Amino acid sequence: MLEAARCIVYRELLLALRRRSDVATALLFFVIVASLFPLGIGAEPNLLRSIAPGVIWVAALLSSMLSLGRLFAADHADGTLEQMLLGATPLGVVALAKTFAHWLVAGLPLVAIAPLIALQYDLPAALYGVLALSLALGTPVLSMIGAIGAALTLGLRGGGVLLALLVLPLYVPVLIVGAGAVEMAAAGLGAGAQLLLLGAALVLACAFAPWAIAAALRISME
Amino acid sequence: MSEFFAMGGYALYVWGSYGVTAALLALEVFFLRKRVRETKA
Amino acid sequence: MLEAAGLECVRQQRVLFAGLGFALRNGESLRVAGPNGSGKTSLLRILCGLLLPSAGEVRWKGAPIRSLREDYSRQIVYLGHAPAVKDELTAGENLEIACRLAGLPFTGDSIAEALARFQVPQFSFIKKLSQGQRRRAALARLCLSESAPLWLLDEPFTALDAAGIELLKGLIAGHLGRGAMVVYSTHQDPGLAATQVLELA
Amino acid sequence: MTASSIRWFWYASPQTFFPLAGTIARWCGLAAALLAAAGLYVGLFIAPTDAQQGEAYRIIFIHVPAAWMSMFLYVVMACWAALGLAFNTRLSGMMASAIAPTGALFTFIALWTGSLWGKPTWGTWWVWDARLTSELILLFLYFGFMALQAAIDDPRRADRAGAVLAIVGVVNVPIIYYSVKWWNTLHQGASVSLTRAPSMAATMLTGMLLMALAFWLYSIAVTMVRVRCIIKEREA
Repeated sequence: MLEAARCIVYRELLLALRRRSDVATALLFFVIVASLFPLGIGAEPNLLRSIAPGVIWVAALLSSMLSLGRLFAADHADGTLEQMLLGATPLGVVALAKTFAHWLVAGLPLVAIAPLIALQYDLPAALYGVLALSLALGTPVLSMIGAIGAALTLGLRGGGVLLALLVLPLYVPVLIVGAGAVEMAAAGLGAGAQLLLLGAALVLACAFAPWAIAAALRISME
Repeated sequence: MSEFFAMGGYALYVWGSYGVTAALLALEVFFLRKRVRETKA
Repeated sequence: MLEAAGLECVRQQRVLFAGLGFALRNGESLRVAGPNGSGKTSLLRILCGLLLPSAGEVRWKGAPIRSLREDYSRQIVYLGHAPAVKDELTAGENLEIACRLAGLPFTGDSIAEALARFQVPQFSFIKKLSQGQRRRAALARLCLSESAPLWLLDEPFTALDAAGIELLKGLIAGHLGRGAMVVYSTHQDPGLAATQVLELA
Repeated sequence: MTASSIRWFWYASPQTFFPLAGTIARWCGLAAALLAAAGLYVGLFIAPTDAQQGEAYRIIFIHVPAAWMSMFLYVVMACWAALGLAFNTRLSGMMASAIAPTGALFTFIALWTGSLWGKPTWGTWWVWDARLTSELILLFLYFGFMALQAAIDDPRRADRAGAVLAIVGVVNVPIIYYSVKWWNTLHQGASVSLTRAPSMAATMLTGMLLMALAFWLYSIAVTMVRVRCIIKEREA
């Protein structure tokens, strides 16, 4: 079971390595979106500091959702997804492994680069830790919920917009609690509760999402 | 009778809500009837 | 022992086939024949569990495959129309990953030997190969799946040259000799005697 | 199959359910009209004027029942969806897609009346109140469900894909509500939210319950008629 999961993650990383440009686009999108807001709202430091958590989280959410389209589409097109459905390991494990690999490529880089964006928004350095931690806990949940949407909209016309319509309402709780964590820390109240909630969301997603992704894949591959 | 329709000065909001709700429900029934006629044909 | 009883398949509100049944024992092969669009692919997808029939059931060794899930898919090899190989990987990497996911035992040189038999260069990227070579890279998996008791092959003979067809016939005959079962679909007769033939209108 | 299970699945086949749906639709439609008339009469004529909000509070007789229905219909839709996935019965999938438009309509009505109620009471058309915001997100969930079903041609796949989305959605509805409720207290403070409904005089409560019952029967009637259309379209 674990061996197959490791093989899938190894395969995804190998493919990502061979298509380095895709990894870079998700990251660049995140940086560009985050840099647009000051241009739109103005560079007044106090204002930027107050909107920073929300903006960084929304930008992270959008860029991780953007790269979801590629999660299953490429394998669906060349027939390898069928072989994964007929593999020796339960489909839930395959789905979780693929989503974890997607998170490594699309989610983790966001966590790494978020403090850089926070610098741009003049966020106090003390908050970098909470920001990175909240993103580290939140982006896997976003990937898992997004993977359900990606599996449901496999091979449909207008998949990108439809995927966003399906998945964004489900992202709302993660966004609220994630951005709230940084705001609470900024207000000096400590973000413990919010980070625990994000942890709970992560556990809930790990327990529930694989079933939903597997069911959605079986339905889409019919 | 007229002060009933005035709704204590909130006529716009009260009748705005009731009117639009009635209109929307009627609209749904209308489109449904149209769909029934289409499936019969 | 693969049994199908009362299989019915409806695609886009059109009944492709209904009440279809057969029983296949060890060492037997079943050829599914019929013109394009007669439901050959749908039948094979039902047999391997990818597609749910609208009626009827497929049983493997007496148990319905819907409840067996991985236990059943571990024992079969399904090759569909798509060659199931990734363009950015080399033929060797593709084969190794496919065997690992399907839980089939393999060694370094068994992969090399399988690719050599199908004349597919082991270390070149799939995207550099021709359509025929891609097809053979996918079929090379059959050399490594001798332990799988059931092969389900959808139009395996298409886009193959004469040598490829002979090689594939040899592999199928060899696998049947080992007491396994093979179900394959073709739209023209490949000149291979099948113990049972299922004609789809 | 024992005798009882045969009868249980007897109505699961769309053909046999078709005439039954017709009779249910007629009776529920009639009852809904009567109850609505009674509810409106109580709400508009008998219920006393509210001390603080004057006549504006009468919008509650539409807003609260519509909000209840929007959540209730989503849960019912998810139940039909789950049944459809578990038993692979075609009718359950049809019922789920028949409910969605009515559910979305009631969600929109709840939002519309909510904002019309907010204007006289708090001076703004849109109030970022916890319940109104989660109604808005519920509307997106409904549109997501309908858009997914519209994007898939094969009816069977559309039903089952919609079912998975509805189940994932129904798990998220309470989570969304409570996260929005927490978010509301974080930013707004409780003062602006609609939670302080006026004190519930007996007639107000009966008015609201009558309207809720009327909306419920109306939804059943409309869903039955729509499911008959779907059966005809798919099984023709």
